[in-house]
Amino acid sequence: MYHNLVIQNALSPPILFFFLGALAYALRSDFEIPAPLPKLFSLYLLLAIGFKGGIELQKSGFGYPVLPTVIAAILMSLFIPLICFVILKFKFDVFNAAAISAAYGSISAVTFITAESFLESQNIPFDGFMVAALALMESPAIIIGLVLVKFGSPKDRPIKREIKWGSILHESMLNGSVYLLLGSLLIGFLTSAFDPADIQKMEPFTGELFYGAECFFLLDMGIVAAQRLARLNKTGAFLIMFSIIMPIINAILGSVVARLLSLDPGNALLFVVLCASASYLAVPTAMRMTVPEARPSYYISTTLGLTFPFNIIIGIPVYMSLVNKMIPQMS
Amino acid sequence: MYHNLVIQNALSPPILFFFLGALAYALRSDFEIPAPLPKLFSLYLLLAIGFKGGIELQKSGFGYPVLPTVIAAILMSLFIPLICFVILKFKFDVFNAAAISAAYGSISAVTFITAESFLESQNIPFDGFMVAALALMESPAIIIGLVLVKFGSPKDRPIKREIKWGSILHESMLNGSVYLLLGSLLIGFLTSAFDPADIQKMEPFTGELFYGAECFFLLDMGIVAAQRLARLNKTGAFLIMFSIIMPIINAILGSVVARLLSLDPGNALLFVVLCASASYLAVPTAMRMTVPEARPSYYISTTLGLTFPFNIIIGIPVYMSLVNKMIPQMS
Amino acid sequence: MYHNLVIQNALSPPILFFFLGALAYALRSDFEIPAPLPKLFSLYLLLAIGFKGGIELQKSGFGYPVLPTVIAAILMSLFIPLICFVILKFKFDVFNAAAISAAYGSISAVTFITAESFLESQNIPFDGFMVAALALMESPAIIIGLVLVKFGSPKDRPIKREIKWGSILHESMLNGSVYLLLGSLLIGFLTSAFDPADIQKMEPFTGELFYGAECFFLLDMGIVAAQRLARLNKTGAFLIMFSIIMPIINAILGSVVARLLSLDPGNALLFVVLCASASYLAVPTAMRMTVPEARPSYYISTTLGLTFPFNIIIGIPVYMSLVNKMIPQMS
Amino acid sequence: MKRLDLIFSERELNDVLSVLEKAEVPGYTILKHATGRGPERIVSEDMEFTGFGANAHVIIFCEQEIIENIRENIKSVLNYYGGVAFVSEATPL
Amino acid sequence: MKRLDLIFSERELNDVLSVLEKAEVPGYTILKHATGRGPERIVSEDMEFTGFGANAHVIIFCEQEIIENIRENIKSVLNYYGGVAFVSEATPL
Amino acid sequence: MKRLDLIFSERELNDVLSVLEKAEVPGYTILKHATGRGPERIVSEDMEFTGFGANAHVIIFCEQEIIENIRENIKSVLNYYGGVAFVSEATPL
Ligand SMILES: Nc1ncnc2c1ncn2[C@@H]1O[C@H](COP(=O)(O)O)[C@@H](O)[C@H]1O
Ligand SMILES: Nc1ncnc2c1ncn2[C@@H]1O[C@H](COP(=O)(O)O)[C@@H](O)[C@H]1O
Ligand SMILES: Nc1ncnc2c1ncn2[C@@H]1O[C@H](COP(=O)(O)O)[C@@H](O)[C@H]1O
Ligand code: NA
Ligand code: NA
Ligand code: NA
Repeated sequence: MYHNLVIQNALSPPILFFFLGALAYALRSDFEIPAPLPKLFSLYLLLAIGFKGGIELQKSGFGYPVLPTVIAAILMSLFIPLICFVILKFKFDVFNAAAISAAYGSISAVTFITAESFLESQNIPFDGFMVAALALMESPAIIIGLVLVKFGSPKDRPIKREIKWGSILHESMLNGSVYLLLGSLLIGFLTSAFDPADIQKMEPFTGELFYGAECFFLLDMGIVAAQRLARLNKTGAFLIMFSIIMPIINAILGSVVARLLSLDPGNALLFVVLCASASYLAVPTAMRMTVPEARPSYYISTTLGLTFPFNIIIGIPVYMSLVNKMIPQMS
Repeated sequence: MYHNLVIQNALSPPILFFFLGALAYALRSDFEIPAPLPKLFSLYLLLAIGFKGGIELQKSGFGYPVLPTVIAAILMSLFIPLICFVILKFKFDVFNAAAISAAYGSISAVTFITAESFLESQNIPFDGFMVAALALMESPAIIIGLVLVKFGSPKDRPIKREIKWGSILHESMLNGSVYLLLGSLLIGFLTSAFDPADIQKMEPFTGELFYGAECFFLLDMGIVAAQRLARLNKTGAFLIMFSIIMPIINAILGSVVARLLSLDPGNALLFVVLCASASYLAVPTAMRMTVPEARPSYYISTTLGLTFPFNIIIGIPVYMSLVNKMIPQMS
Repeated sequence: MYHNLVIQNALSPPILFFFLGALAYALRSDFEIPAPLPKLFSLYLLLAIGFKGGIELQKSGFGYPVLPTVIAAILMSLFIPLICFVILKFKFDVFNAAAISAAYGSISAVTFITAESFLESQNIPFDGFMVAALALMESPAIIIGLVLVKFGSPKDRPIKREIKWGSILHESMLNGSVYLLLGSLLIGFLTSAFDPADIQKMEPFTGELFYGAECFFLLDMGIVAAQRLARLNKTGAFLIMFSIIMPIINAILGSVVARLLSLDPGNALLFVVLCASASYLAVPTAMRMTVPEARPSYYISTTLGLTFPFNIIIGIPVYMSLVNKMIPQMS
Repeated sequence: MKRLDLIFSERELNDVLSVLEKAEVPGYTILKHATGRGPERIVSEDMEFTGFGANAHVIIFCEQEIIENIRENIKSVLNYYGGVAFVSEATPL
Repeated sequence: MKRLDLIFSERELNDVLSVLEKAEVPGYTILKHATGRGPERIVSEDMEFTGFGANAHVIIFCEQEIIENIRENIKSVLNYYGGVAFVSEATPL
Repeated sequence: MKRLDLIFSERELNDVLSVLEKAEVPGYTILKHATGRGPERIVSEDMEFTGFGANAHVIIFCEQEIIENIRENIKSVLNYYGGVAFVSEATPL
């Protein structure tokens, strides 16, 4: 079963394009997607999932299971960094440990999208409101990361590096990708509420094109991940193991919570994937600003070079099996 | 009624995305759409409206109301700068007054597109040939602007800045955005006449994708307009008032002409919007070349920072009410 | 008949947009499509034709006429450079002759795409597996070009410019555009074999959007080709004649082979177009690396400035007439 | 006159520009999308889509005097976040 | 040898290049998409999609002699439309 | 300190960077998408989508000593494929 799902996932277009990109790097092909084209696809994907999520959220309302799930997701994005921090402190200083922890508390939108595509391929239903959970897990993780820095190192820091809460809140809520995701979610919500006739005019852009754009973006992510993976050896064995094992631990935690929330298998998988995935967009940017002592190569190379490919290639199908075991289906 | 339309318009996706962009700037989010991605959408929108307009123009032919409307539009783009010039000369020198006047005589393609989307939302029919009017209003406005400079300041200018009519015609007809719009219009026309079977193969690109691309572009326009608005205070109260009141005056003039032409409400709104909107593409580029004495911040910041947002947010629905009053509908 | 097809072709949107671009340059309009937007469309087109070709290839299998056609195509890409080389050696040194020859042995993906659009317009069926021939004609042409250099100039070259076969194979197989085309072909093939349900999710991106994206790209190609054409006069009359006459010779050769293979008219046209077209992507890049003695302006300006426009505007319809004469249709 | 070359992360661009504006430099030019390597960090192109930001290369032609005025503030930004600053001679054409 | 740095609006690029070609400079390099501020104008990124044009930064390595030849023509273009030009020393590697 | 400006085709970027890394330069900055003209070739923007590659402008601030170390290797790359290299003076701010 395991096996089967992993192979099915590996043979789907998004993952195949990811491999194609990674292989281009491995074989030293001169194939590349020049900047800012990856940014175009990245912006597009955030806008589209936000918009579609907002429409679904408006339809589903805020009752059960929406609100409990979203709250649980936020709590997970606060709790996971604490576990990570405890583990990472064995090897790293406060700054690096906090920055990496924050990344793992947060989420990866592309991993989420890939999980949705996986569910669609498997004909397993899921709900659009999960995007709200996605959108709301970045900011808390950033904040908890900075709290860890603040209380972990009260005396080490020079005064001018005092944490300014204003700028932290700013950075955590108004980071470009968080902002676009939340904003598009809100626009989807408002459109669905007040101007539903226009939704179908957006559909060819935000809906039909989505899968192809996802594949194109994963092609680029393949190149980037392979580049990062190649630099990972400098970060040491501890961090390499961390970036594989931690997602699995977080996935198990997530599946327990999903079970407690009595989520359907589809939503449960998405919840698990949110827990297991790590941020390479909002969190690194915020950490770079507020914890310049931490080495970006640690928190970017692990999340992008190892955790991300692990999750989309092996993680998603394995987590699906986990969910299937944890959550007995009716059928 | 007023009120109602304004709110309906404000809650449509294009305007919501515009707000999202503007708010990003206001809140100092680091959200941005890097160059040349806005150019991609700008090129796409011009190509698509041109192509679709050409098809419609071929279908409608050049009889009534097409030709009278297009001629009236061209006359308006010559007449409006004259009024503007008279007003602006109270405060500005010939160069600045002429440059700003030319901008207001010309049009804003994105305002036009937004008006079309508004009409679609309101289920009010309109004709594709209006795009021809749009395409033909840029060049005359540029020329009249330069005529004003020539006759307004015969002695002030050093000899080497003598206006060369060849380069003015060149600049006014072959400016990148005018060229693409007119060229696509012609291609649409020819395709519709000689190769109609291929039109539907273009449809997913020029048609279905259009609304989403418009939203994406307005997101960027929101950022740009907000940046420009922020710099507007340096241009003084006179210009700020001008950039709100002048569109309204032009809209009223436009609605009178639309009534004289007995246009349907949909076409009448588009005609009014063409009169009320001001150029930030072709005209500024031409003015920069031929009237370097004028300050770009005057003619760009007003059109982009104030007139444009005013028109798409408040103008369009208000002009619709105006049209509804001026042009009694049958039904 | 000739006449008629040429005009029909010239009035189709792709060719009209090509003219629009070329005219922009000729009229010195400031219209331009800034980098890297052309790259976006170039990558997209390669990905899409590869993916669709892979699906068709999986459906058709490798029996007749697939395998013989592909093998014949590869042989043509080895044979054509030899003829070219013999002709070019009258006027050029080994380096330039070999580099230009390699370009003419290889193919132009956009010419191929335009031929497919032409066939669709004419309602003439063709097979997707021809993309495999396309994808497999670049590498052999590169290799034969380098073989010609090696055996044509054993003593002229300084030792450090010794040809390294490893890097030649690398360059010929892993060149960015060859890699993307082959990779997408393989992904299309695998998807069709193992995950057919996901094909239709790709369709809006790789299928529906294709024609519009092709037009947009040809708009840019028009500008580029006109720029190159303008520089062509420096390369001399011999090369100018070569870049028109050689495609015709290659087309005739191709049509003979197509007849021997008993290809249907549609496939025969595509085969002929592959023979007649010349590379401006993979081959120039490879030649620049491995034969720096050759002047890029020779092999790029001819293929891009003359052979390419000749083929898409006049060549395709003329070759169609040729094919119709060579291959008597049943009907 | 002097030429000042500043190279640092795009994310600090606003900070640096406000230092320049305060010192009333006559003008400046910004080249974005620069990549590179410093003593500790590699800045690659993919940092653009992740929002992390590539480098900006800012060129200022100005008098020695102005250089003195901005020295401390520029140095404090660059020391905190990384980046380099070099001065050389330049003569107006 | 000398290094000449020219910064001006992209829209004047063709004019400037033809001045350079006429003076037979040995070569030049163009960096487009530069933004910046001069004594009077701000050039921002949005000027690219409006067709207004950002700045170009042109670098020429050449002999003093050639600098003399192009001085007047370059200055006349830059004075009319704006832009800056600076010369400094450079030695071939 | 010295400033070294290298301008050459993007396709040789990896070769050049490995020369720099071997000589242990303290850092470098890369500006891609440069176009231009040399004694023989024109490099235009369309070379980017054809995969041919535009130019890269690489700036290195370093000590004279390092310049000596990389001179031969850089020259051999530039002589083979084309490109220019110039050294000038620079002082840290
Ligand atoms: N020696 C150098 N020469 C040229 N550029 C440098 C040098 N050192 C650093 N840089 C640039 O400055 C950026 C930031 O440097 P840093 O934060 O000090 O690692 C790097 O990414 C390079 O682009
Ligand atoms: N002092 C300066 N240092 C560096 N760049 C400058 C300076 N002054 C002007 N520039 C550049 O030249 C462009 C045109 O200047 P101007 O037209 O004089 O305002 C500006 O947008 C800047 O990019
Ligand atoms: N004299 C020069 N000044 C500035 N840039 C140059 C010069 N010569 C060559 N270049 C640049 O170096 C690139 C490669 O030069 P080359 O291969 O020698 O033709 C050109 O495309 C220009 O961008
Ligand atoms: Na997580
Ligand atoms: Na107007
Ligand atoms: Na060929």
